Amino acid sequence: MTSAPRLVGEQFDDLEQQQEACSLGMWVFLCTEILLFGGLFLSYAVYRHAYPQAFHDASHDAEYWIGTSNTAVLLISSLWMALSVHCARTGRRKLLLLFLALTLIFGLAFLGLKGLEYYLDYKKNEVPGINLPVTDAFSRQKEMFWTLYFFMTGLHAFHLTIGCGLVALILILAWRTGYNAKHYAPVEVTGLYWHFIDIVWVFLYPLIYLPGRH
Amino acid sequence: MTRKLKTEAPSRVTSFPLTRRAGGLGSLALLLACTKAKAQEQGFPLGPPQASSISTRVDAIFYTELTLALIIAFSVCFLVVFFCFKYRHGSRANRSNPPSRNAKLEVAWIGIPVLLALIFFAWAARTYFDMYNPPPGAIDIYVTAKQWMWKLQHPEGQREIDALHIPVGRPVRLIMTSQDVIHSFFVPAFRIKQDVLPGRETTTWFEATQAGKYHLFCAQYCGLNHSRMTGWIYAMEPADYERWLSQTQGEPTLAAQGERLYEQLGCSGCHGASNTVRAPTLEGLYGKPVPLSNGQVVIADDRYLHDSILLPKLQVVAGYKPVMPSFKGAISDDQVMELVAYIKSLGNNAGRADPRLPQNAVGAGAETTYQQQSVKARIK
Amino acid sequence: MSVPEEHRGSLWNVLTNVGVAIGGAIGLNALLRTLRGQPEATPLLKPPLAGPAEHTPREEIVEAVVAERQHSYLDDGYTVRSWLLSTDHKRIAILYMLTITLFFFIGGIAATIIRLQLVTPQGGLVQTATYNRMFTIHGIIMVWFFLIPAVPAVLGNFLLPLMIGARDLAFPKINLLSWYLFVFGGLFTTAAVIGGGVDTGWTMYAPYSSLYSNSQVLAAAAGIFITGFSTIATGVNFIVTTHTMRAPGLTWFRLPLFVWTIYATALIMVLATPVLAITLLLIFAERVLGIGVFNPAQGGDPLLFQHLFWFYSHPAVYIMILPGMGIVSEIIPCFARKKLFSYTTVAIATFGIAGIGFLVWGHHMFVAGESMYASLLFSILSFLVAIPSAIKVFNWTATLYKGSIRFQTPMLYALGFIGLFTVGGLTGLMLASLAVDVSLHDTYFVIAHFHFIMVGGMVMAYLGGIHYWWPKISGRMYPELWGKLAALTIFIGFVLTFLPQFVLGHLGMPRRYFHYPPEFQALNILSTAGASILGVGYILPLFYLLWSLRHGEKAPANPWNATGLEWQTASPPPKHNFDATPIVTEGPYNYQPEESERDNRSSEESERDVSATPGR
Amino acid sequence: MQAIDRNEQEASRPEPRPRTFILTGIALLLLLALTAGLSWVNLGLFNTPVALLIAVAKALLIIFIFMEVGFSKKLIWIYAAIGFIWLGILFTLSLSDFLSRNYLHIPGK
Ligand code: HEA
Ligand code: HEA
Ligand code: HEC
Ligand code: CUA
Ligand SMILES: [Cu+2]
Repeated sequence: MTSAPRLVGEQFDDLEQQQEACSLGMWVFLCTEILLFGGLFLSYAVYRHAYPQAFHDASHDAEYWIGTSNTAVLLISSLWMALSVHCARTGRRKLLLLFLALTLIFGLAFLGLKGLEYYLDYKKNEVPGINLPVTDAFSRQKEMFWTLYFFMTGLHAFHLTIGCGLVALILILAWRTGYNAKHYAPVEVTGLYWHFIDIVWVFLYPLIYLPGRH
Repeated sequence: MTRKLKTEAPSRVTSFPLTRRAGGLGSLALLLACTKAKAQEQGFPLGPPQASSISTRVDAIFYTELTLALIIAFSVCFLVVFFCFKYRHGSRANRSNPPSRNAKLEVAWIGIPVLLALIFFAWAARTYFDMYNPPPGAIDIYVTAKQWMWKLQHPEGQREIDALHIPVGRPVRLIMTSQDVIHSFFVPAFRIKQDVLPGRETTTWFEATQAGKYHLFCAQYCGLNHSRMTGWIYAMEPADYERWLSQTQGEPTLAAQGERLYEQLGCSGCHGASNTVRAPTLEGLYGKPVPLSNGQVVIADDRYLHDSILLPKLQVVAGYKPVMPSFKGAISDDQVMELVAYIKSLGNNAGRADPRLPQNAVGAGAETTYQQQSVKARIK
Repeated sequence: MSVPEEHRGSLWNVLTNVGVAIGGAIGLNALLRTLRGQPEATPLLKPPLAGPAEHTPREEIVEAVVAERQHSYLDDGYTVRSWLLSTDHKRIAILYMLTITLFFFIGGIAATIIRLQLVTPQGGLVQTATYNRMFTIHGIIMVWFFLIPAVPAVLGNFLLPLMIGARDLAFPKINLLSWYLFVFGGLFTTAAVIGGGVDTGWTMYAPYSSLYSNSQVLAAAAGIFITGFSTIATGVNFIVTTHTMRAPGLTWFRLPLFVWTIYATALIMVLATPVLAITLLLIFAERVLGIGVFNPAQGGDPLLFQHLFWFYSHPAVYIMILPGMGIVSEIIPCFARKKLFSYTTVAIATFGIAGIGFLVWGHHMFVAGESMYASLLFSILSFLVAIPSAIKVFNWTATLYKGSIRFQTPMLYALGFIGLFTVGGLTGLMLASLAVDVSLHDTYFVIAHFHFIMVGGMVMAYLGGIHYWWPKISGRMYPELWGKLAALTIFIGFVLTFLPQFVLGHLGMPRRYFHYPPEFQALNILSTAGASILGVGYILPLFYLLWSLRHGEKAPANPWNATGLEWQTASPPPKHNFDATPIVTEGPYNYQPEESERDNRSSEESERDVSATPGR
Repeated sequence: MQAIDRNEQEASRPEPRPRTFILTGIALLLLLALTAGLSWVNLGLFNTPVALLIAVAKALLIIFIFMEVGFSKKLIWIYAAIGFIWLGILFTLSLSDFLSRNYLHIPGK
């Protein structure tokens, strides 16, 4: 308690209690996030069940290679994030900065690739409401795939953007003050959020890019 | 924690009145019915008329539940008031060993409601099934809902708007769809209600038992004039109904109109006997199982026909190419219904289903249940 | 204008201050600030107790070490700023109270217009379009801007830290943020009303809301969306606080039931609200971008919207009742001076309701085109959700047995709650019965069902709770006679308003109907007559509670002689609630009816000269 | 204000080592390669179930090791699970409708 009294909120007794509250708080918030995405996953399931062939065909046109590399990028960024938390906890400031920077770079790389992918989708006339041709019922069903694709990946990218912002913030704070075994809640909480975004992608990947491969 | 939360020595609490009064249930229900009848006489009805075969069955559940609910509510209120009086502060009632648990009592007041709940669930569920499962031989009325009117058409071709004439004593099936938002077909006197959905067919049925004029309401909020989307159901004695039918200018029947469309739209070009495109014949299709290219087997019901015309790619018949164009947007919902009526009129002629079914999936044909067939089809 | 010394530490300040701010009289504000002297001392609590070994049963709940002089939370700054930027959970609770009261009356005005319109079958008071906007905004405001935040965000916010012996919630800033989100969402909704209104019904069914409605659906949906995040923030805060900040010795099964219900409510908030958020987002996208997830013309299924909506909204109705049950579980033992009957079962039943409550949403879709199997499943689950509610009703009733019951205002509301909730719940079961629901769905029977629970149940519980904790919140007693009068008026008005609607529904009058067949008029007039009584009933507390801020008797720390940590600190509590961390050694509701009688008797004995044998 | 459920486990909570993280990262990439590769093979009905199974495995690795749930106390386990359980409720009961729409030959039921 004496180590860094300034960091403890008035409502808490000590850093430990604060740390615990923060990490529990993030977990509870992640429950919320799961169900936020859940509504979209349910929509996907309903329409995939209704229009199996259309989803298969549309998925065939999705950018498989970008999707796969992006999955790798995000998984690796998660590794950097996990290591960041570890370094924060063990008070290794330099390494912490390094790993946070790597996390950020990989996150941004993901967003860059995602942008490229959107661009390609646009080029290939796959954006519903803008240039996706809808002529008959079957193309309507394919449109549903693309609608859900943009909605789900868009929401995911939005989350990742926030995640990148948080990591940048933590990076600055780590630069200024550093973290230690007693006080590393911000890094941990950001980490949890980051990993969650990763998990969402882990499920998006097989649903969007894989059905149309074979 | 220095003391136990529990107070021992459970004392006897007044026994739960429900069990004791079960016998009173009947008499109360009777009382209720009498009050209702009396009120009706005075022009102040407490319940809607019972004018369909199902309405008495629904009311039986309703009034039994109501009676039970009244008993429970009164017992709870009675106990609350009684305790409040007896144990009001300053009264001389015995307060020794106040109980804070009583296992037996709790089991009772959990167990009995569970039991009651299950009974009413089963009873209501059974009736619900019958409310939607039409008996064979029903008159098929096609209903199209749009903001804010009901369009109804008889199999003989008569069209009505916001009114429906039907005979007493014959089941009537409503096949409904909407052209815009969700509506709901509600006839209180028949106790039937079913939402009418755009892009999908829903059905319900009834059999009127009493001649008369009954309210038709739209029960699902559908915009500005939702409350004006009402009409009347005229239940008529069969003879009157026949007279009405013959007097009313019968447009060509649905099926006849459908036949015309069938030619006009070029359906016969593909589905006709001598054609270049290989398309399944539609004779006797209605009601038969159809194996699909994705391995499922579905029954060719109204909904299937409807979807096959509007969304042919959705369910492609096994062994055929998905070349049939979608007619979505090209034809109105009314026209779809006419086409469906025509295809249905092509009869359940024999000799149709079997040749088309993949050999190993055919098995017992129409006799096999849906599940068995789809399993078989998948094994292939 | 100045604040007299004696009113300094009172809610009166809030109101005068807001008034002052609106007038833009910054100078007066400065004056107020200069007037801030040493606040008066609040009476001392019980002196610190010596040691655990010597506890006597009644006093051992808490060891509270109380400082000589206390600053009440109301004395912690008098400026508008000190309120609007406060992170004190108690002040935020007051902010919530003011805003939801405002919204309640806006919703009430809409209800007034609805009821007046329905006096005649063909209407004439307003246009059809206006009527549709009225019931929509009535539903939206009453649900999202009044009832959902009512108990959790006002009483829960105020009491949760007090009840568990904490200095504040775990995340005070997020707590303040959630109020701002709430107000922000409220502004959007208000903007929707001013900008022409919304006419979709509170359920906003697609494709009407997404394609056909020409009203301010976007603004209203945005308002609800934002408020949803306020709800989520509150929920996260409550959950974390309950887990991490309980006072030493306060184990789960020593928690007051109000805390249990608030915790369960918070869980529902966190798990259900996001689904509403994503659904609204989709509706948004359908209107703005023309995507068609719910639009049949584009291959969508409108029933998907209904599933997503009710996945949120059915659990949400338990957000709107569980905290009320918590309040009743506090009030009844206190005024019956008896331990709550079977505390553990009630606590578990709370979670039973919250959990099973997530499994029944399809009962709103029995005639919507849901499959037969799904209907069967949802129906039986709906029957089962009644069981934990039944447990609670019976346990409250049994708590009265052998109690020593007094009938102050909070108790009247609690008793009213039991009766009206039971009726509302039992009619809910009738709606859960498949065949019966086919005829009753979307009729006034449903309207009556949920008003019995939400107005007869939850609003009663909220008012009961406000009266019960008013001394703690404001430091003043409310006038008892007026309190009782208002409770009675509300009860009578309520029953008169909504009982006829059951009959109307059974007769077949559909809801959301501007016109109706003339044979329904008599019952509608009855209902409107009731509503006017009800309206008067709701205005009464507004006046006498405000009055009491200035003229009410000073409240002692524990006016009801109740158990629970919140009563162990001053009224109103100091900024950080407790001057020393309380230590809990006992379960809740340790009331002794006989003792209560003895206290009473010993004072009467001398006059009455009756033998001291406890009665028969 | 010592919270109660905090004290029980404090004493000897194991902490993951960097090596564990790196191995997990490698495992994740291997799983990715597996699922990406399998998608080119036609497994009939099983392509998606297998892909989802692999996704679940990946998610579990991330949750238990990266997010350190495996090294946390029970409360965190509960909250890590609860979101997914509720997602399961949403799916099961909604799909109970969508998947059984045509079981009876009553259009609309
Ligand atoms: C706080 C709000 C609240 C609460 C708590 C409830 C509680 C319940 N509700 Fe209600 N309901 C609403 C608010 C609420 N409801 C709203 C707003 C709507 C309409 C939405 C709209 O369309 O706009 C609605 C609509 C609604 C419907 C759909 C009607 C329709 O549109 O067709 C159904 C159907 O099953 C239903 C059922 C139930 C049940 C079974 C309970 C149960 O939880 C009740 C349990 C309680 C008891 C049963 C009483 C106590 C028990 C006893 C005294 C013991 C005796 C018990 C037995 C014998 C079993 N409700
Ligand atoms: C928490 C919820 C809540 C509360 C508290 C209420 C309170 C009331 N409700 Fe509401 N109601 C709903 C939730 C609620 N309602 C919902 C969700 C719907 C469904 C909406 C939909 O279909 O989409 C609904 C629908 C609804 C209808 C059906 C409309 C229709 O379907 O056409 C009716 C009709 O009587 C009604 C009446 C009332 C009345 C009389 C009150 C009374 O209790 C209100 C009493 C309060 C007052 C009367 C205010 C007091 C103040 C004054 C009197 C001051 C007036 C001042 C001036 C006029 C200057 N409500
Ligand atoms: C270009 C040729 C073509 C035209 C024109 C056409 N169809 Fe088809 N139809 C097909 C083919 C091929 C199939 C089988 C593949 C399938 O199910 O999509 C089929 C299938 C069907 C089925 C399902 C048959 C079964 O056995 O299950 C129905 C019903 C049907 N068509 C009705 C119509 C109607 C009504 C029209 C006119 C409005 C029409 N078709 C016009 C080619 C056509
Ligand atoms: Cu059509 Cu309401
Ligand atoms: Cu419900």
